[in-house]
Amino acid sequence: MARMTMIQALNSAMDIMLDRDPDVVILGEDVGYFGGVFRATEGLQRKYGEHRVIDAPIAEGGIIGAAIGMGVNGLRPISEIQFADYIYPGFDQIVSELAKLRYRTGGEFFAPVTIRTPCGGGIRGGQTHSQSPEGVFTHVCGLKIIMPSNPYDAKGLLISAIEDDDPVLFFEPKRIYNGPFDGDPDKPAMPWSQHPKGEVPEGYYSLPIGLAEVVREGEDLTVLCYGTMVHVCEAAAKLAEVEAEIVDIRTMIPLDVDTIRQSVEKTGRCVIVHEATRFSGFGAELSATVQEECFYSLEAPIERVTGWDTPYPHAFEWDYFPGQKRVAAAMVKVMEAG
Amino acid sequence: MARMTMIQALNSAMDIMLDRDPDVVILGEDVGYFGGVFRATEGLQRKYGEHRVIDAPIAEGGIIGAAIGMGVNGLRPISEIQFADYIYPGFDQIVSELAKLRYRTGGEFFAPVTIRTPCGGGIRGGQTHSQSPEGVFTHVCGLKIIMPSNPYDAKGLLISAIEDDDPVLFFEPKRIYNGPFDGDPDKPAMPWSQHPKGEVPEGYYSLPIGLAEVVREGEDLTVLCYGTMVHVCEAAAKLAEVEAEIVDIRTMIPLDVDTIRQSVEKTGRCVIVHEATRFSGFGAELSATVQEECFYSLEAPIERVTGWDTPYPHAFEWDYFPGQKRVAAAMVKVMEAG
Amino acid sequence: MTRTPRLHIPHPPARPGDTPDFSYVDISPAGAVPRPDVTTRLRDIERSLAFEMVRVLDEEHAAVGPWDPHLDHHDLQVGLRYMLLTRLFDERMHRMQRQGKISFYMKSLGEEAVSVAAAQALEPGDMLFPSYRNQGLHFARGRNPVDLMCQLLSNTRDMCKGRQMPVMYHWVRGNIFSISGNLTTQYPQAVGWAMASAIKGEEDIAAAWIGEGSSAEADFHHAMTFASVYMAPVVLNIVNNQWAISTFQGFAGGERRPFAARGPGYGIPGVRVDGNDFLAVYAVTRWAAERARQGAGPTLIEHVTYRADAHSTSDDPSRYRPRDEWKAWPLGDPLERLKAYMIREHAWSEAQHEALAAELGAQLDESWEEACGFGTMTDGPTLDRNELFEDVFKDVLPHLIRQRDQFRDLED
Amino acid sequence: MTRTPRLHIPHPPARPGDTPDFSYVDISPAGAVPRPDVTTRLRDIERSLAFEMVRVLDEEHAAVGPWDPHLDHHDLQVGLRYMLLTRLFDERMHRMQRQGKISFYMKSLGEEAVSVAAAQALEPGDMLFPSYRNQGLHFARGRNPVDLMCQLLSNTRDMCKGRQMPVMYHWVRGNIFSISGNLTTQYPQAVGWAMASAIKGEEDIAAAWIGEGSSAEADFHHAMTFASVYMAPVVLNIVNNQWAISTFQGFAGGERRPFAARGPGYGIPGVRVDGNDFLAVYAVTRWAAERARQGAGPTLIEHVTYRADAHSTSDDPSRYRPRDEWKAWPLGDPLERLKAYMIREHAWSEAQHEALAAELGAQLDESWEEACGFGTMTDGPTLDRNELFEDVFKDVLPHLIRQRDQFRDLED
Ligand SMILES: Cc1ncc(C[n+]2csc(CCOP(=O)(O)OP(=O)(O)O)c2C)c(N)n1
Ligand SMILES: Cc1ncc(C[n+]2csc(CCOP(=O)(O)OP(=O)(O)O)c2C)c(N)n1
Ligand SMILES: [Mg+2]
Ligand SMILES: [Mg+2]
Repeated sequence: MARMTMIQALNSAMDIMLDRDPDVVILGEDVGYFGGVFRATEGLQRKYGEHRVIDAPIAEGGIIGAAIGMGVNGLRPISEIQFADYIYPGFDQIVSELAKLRYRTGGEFFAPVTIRTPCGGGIRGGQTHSQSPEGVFTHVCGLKIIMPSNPYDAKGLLISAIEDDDPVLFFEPKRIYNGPFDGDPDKPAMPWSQHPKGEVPEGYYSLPIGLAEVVREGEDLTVLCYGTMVHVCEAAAKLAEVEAEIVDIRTMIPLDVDTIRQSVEKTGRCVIVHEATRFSGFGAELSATVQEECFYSLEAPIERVTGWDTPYPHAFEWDYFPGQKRVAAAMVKVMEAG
Repeated sequence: MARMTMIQALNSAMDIMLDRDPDVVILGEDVGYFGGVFRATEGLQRKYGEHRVIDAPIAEGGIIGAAIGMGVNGLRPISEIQFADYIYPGFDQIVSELAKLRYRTGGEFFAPVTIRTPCGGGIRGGQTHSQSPEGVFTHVCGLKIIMPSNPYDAKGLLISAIEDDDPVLFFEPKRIYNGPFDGDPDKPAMPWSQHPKGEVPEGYYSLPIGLAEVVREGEDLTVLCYGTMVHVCEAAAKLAEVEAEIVDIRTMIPLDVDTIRQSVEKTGRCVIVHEATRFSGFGAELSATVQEECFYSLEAPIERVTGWDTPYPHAFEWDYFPGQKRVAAAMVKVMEAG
Repeated sequence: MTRTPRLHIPHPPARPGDTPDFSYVDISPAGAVPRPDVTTRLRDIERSLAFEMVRVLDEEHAAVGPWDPHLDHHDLQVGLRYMLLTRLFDERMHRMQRQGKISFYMKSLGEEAVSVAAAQALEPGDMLFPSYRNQGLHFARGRNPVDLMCQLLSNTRDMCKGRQMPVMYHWVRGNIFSISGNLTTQYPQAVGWAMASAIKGEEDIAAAWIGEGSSAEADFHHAMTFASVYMAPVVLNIVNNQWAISTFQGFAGGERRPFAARGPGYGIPGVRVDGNDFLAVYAVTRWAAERARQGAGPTLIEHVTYRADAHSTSDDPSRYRPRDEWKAWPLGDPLERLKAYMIREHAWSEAQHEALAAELGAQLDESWEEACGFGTMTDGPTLDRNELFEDVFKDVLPHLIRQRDQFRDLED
Repeated sequence: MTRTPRLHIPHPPARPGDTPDFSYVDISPAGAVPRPDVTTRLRDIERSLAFEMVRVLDEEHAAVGPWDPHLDHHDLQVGLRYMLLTRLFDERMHRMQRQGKISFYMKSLGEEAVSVAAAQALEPGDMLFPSYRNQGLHFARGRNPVDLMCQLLSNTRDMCKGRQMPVMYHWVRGNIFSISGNLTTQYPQAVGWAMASAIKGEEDIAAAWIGEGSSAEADFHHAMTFASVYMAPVVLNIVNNQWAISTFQGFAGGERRPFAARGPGYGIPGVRVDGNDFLAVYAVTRWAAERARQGAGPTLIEHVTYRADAHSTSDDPSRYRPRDEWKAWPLGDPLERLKAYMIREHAWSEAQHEALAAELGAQLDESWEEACGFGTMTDGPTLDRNELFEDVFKDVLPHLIRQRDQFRDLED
């Protein structure tokens, strides 16, 4: 086992897949010679050549559109969108084409494209380098959607995504590329090497898409979260002094309803946390699902803790970010209710 | 009072606003000489000139982008997107620009653009002429979002949208352009002239954005719905023989939480209905909101009745459409629960 | 209001009631445009190819000039057969729509050469990315009309399993890609397909078609940029049939420049061709395909033609253009022109033509009969409704299994 | 693997360690390109304007040829002042970022002429739609550096109210539009603004700037198409500074054609200009603005220049290009070139230059002092956090009022 940051784990996943499968290619802005602005593809072009790790024009719609064509022609493209905030120029190709190709052709054409994109804030990126648009895509039929919270999951799930014959959107919470940020920007950064999930096998392994993970068991209440928020919620539970059962959703589509149901049936209380804005965010679907599945077990209203319903504001980053304090307050509120 | 179809009511709203305000312009594919593929802008170019009602290139991104620039330069553009399914090439301009311009400029720049677009199925349009993508946009901060269910509301709300200094997305359920379709495709079509909401003042009036309407009072359960589904729910309530209180949401942003809360607190039961797909649809936000607001009043799990989580299938239209039978079944289920 | 607007608004030359006027269409004499070697530098050829019009058939129906592909009788007869088949198929399916037997239809009347000649000029392994007005591609690749009819009927043999509107065909075995309702999306996909072919070191190239109106969409630019940057082996076609529903080609930028002229700006040769001249379309496509296969990169082809009928069965063109515009179209009818040439060349006769028409008519009658046997909108076998939940993903995911169960329960 | 890929992949002429090589840049002699009348037909001028390079300053720093704008001493001094101010401002703010006083910065070193000369050539009522590397537009329109510094500090005088990253300025009174993080989105907006001006019959025109890398985005095509169709009074600028973060201009299509050549394909004149030649940029902008104002429509201008420093303070260009590339850049330093010309013309002296540098340096020191008085990242007054909820809509809507209340409760 090696110790890897999330970037290293992602790099390792792509390295292994480029090596195992000659049909895997990478396409994106600055991904080739430079190795990506977050260094996720560092060294890969040198190793696999310019025809496998390809610098692209600055045109997200073209990057996705071309990847679809490549996928139809037997390749297995990984498209990198430099920031999730810049995925929108590729929205039509993702939603109207990539997601629907298999369905509209009666299963006869498909494009096994993986789209990787860094998301989330906390890096002083302002409104166009901080967004978490996963919620929007969860309303689109035909996409699998993943957001890992640690290096081990990132590598195993990215390998699964690349191998999957369905299109996969792979969101990478960039705030935790280098360490498990717990929501306190004033605390010294913790590196992944000190976190158990920073232990990552060097070779090939894959994790099934569609399983949530209970990262902390508890009796008091269930916390549904993913990405960076998993670490924030762990810290918040300590702050709030509650025995929280923390469920890392990991894959939004398909959603692991069984794990969610079992947990909420056990605890009877639920807090949902994400960094994305609240209104119609993925938390709404989680809340609706919990309500439908566990109505008779629920002892208190479900609380959502999320980014506020505003664009991500540069200077107010930590007022905006649903940090420990806000999560802890919601936990306490849910415990006191009912 | 005149009797108008929804198309006539929309046409009347634009006619009046073009007349009252020289800054109002219309921009869209086939909207000018031809009067629009659904005839919503019929006669307006003849009346107000080619510089006010402007045929556009087939480029939704350009239509929105240009409208933003026009709005910044003091005009009040109405952009027509020919089908809501084709709004995605304009997604980046809507989400990254139109919605965020005011915020990112500290309130100093804004573009009062109204985007009209026909949505929804039931017209044998297949997957690219039937979508209801409103849910996706409700997760975007900075847009007001409207979907009327009848000619009277359509006119009053469209006038308000045009007058509003915020960007407004105005979804028009095309299945009810000509009559209040109740979900039964085998029944002879009912024209708007036979419906009370087909009575529409010929002159100027506006309706406030942000108010739901209780279109039918009832004690048994609350139904939250909008657009075409309002009429389907009315019919379904009869079928199910329940005293449903039917709330026409009308505007998704801002959402009239008070009306929703009051109704659910009264009835204790809730069914949510929309034509869009279920997963992460706007119904999820409605469900989460009801759960948060009315937890202690709820006597049964909230039910969602929606399009299935698949693209809109041409031949299976009526298997896909959440028709009377499905809505009625949900009503019965909710009544029997708890 | 005292405003004096000075925004330029494009105007078509004629509106309903006006006399048709096609004086805006620049037409070169047949044989006038030189045919450069496929390796010629773009700089030296761009002006002539993009601004003139490659034409082979002259007014006397003779084939003249350097672009004459010198097709043998067999190839000509195949071309004529599939153009006629396309036209007769369109005619019948349009009638079926009018009779309520199918819900929607789109004809390619007057544009048959664009598809049929191109398909003949390309190799079977080349991947085609059509628009909704390229049914000729299917026929030219030998598709059984029954297959297309079954799609139009959304019946049990519909290759789309009832999920797409009529005309949104595809053909895996025939290497013809799926048609999307969203315009122009196939353009960058074709480029990506071609890039993959080049990455794999394969010989197959891609070709894609859009209407001139669709060239305004973003994906046109994506495709052109990617094709140019990577020198992708792809043939990008713009079918300029003068109209995009109700707006004429000026609303896509055609008032100023031929659409072919977009190519050189990206370093891509643009070729303007008489789209109603079967031989010219064949020759130009062949030239472009050769370039692509030799690694010389992409070509943009503008086919100048005319949409002779309504946009679709939902459209009424008499609202926005003169009823008799097609009659005034200076490039004539592609089918008649090829036929006249063949007769002149003794490759064809009126009698043969009549026989062919009768044969194809009978074939289409039988095909329709056969197609209806797999189900119609009202009778016969129907698709399994449970199919509704398949193919969203490779496997039916848990939430869709639940929804399918719910659906079944409700059906009971 | 036995594949022999044949996909073309663009290569920059030099990588770290290599000797810089700009032989790919076609440079015309100063004065060589004719200056057509603004009403000349595109056909007659497109080749020279888009492929040659408009240059006024020759190797001896003399102004030559038909594009010489014959600026008087005052105008030249103003130009030099604002170019120098831009450069000094960049230098200092870059230093501030390195010292942790601001969080991020983007310099325009080597590209100052592109913005300053253009702003001088346009009228104050013309609306400017900049990219993040056009700070010179603000200075040339007389903006107080304090305003920009306050934005960089996100302090209580930040015109963005702390909501945007550093450099994403705007200026309502100065008619300079807001910068978006999303590339190229301002391009169709500028066209729409210009269309509105034409609709209202007003004289003001719009101008927009993007990088050459950004020209690959869809919005480039939207802007070009709309500008062409409606002959919008707009000047569209592509700043070809050879690099887009780590990828050179070949990845946007520049290997084949000058970016200016994109224009003619749309029926829009494209002019390629020496972007480091203040006089040439001025003259070409003026020419384009005149065309627009006379109703002759849009112009595309490619400014050939070089991004002399890193993409931003987050970038390290030594990873992907030779460290000394700028030194080898054949078009030199725009500031030095203008200065040399002015000295030759007796419009300037070294002494004056030193004095100006000292004056501007002192002004910037004072400005920084003043700006910090409105708050820094660590000290002084801070923005009201409740502002977080304002301006999403014109009014704070009910759900945002609730969230604001929740926020306040938590703060307590
Ligand atoms: C993205 C998108 N926008 C709008 C439409 C509606 N639409 C369908 S066909 C059409 C006209 C296309 O014209 P053109 O490209 O010239 O092709 P033609 O019909 O003439 O063959 C329009 C606007 C669409 N299908 N997709
Ligand atoms: C839509 C979008 N995609 C990607 C980015 C990330 N990005 C920011 S600047 C940049 C390079 C732009 O290069 P160019 O247009 O040449 O401008 P320059 O920086 O050279 O001035 C990229 C890729 C972005 N901001 N927006
Ligand atoms: Mg057309
Ligand atoms: Mg650049």
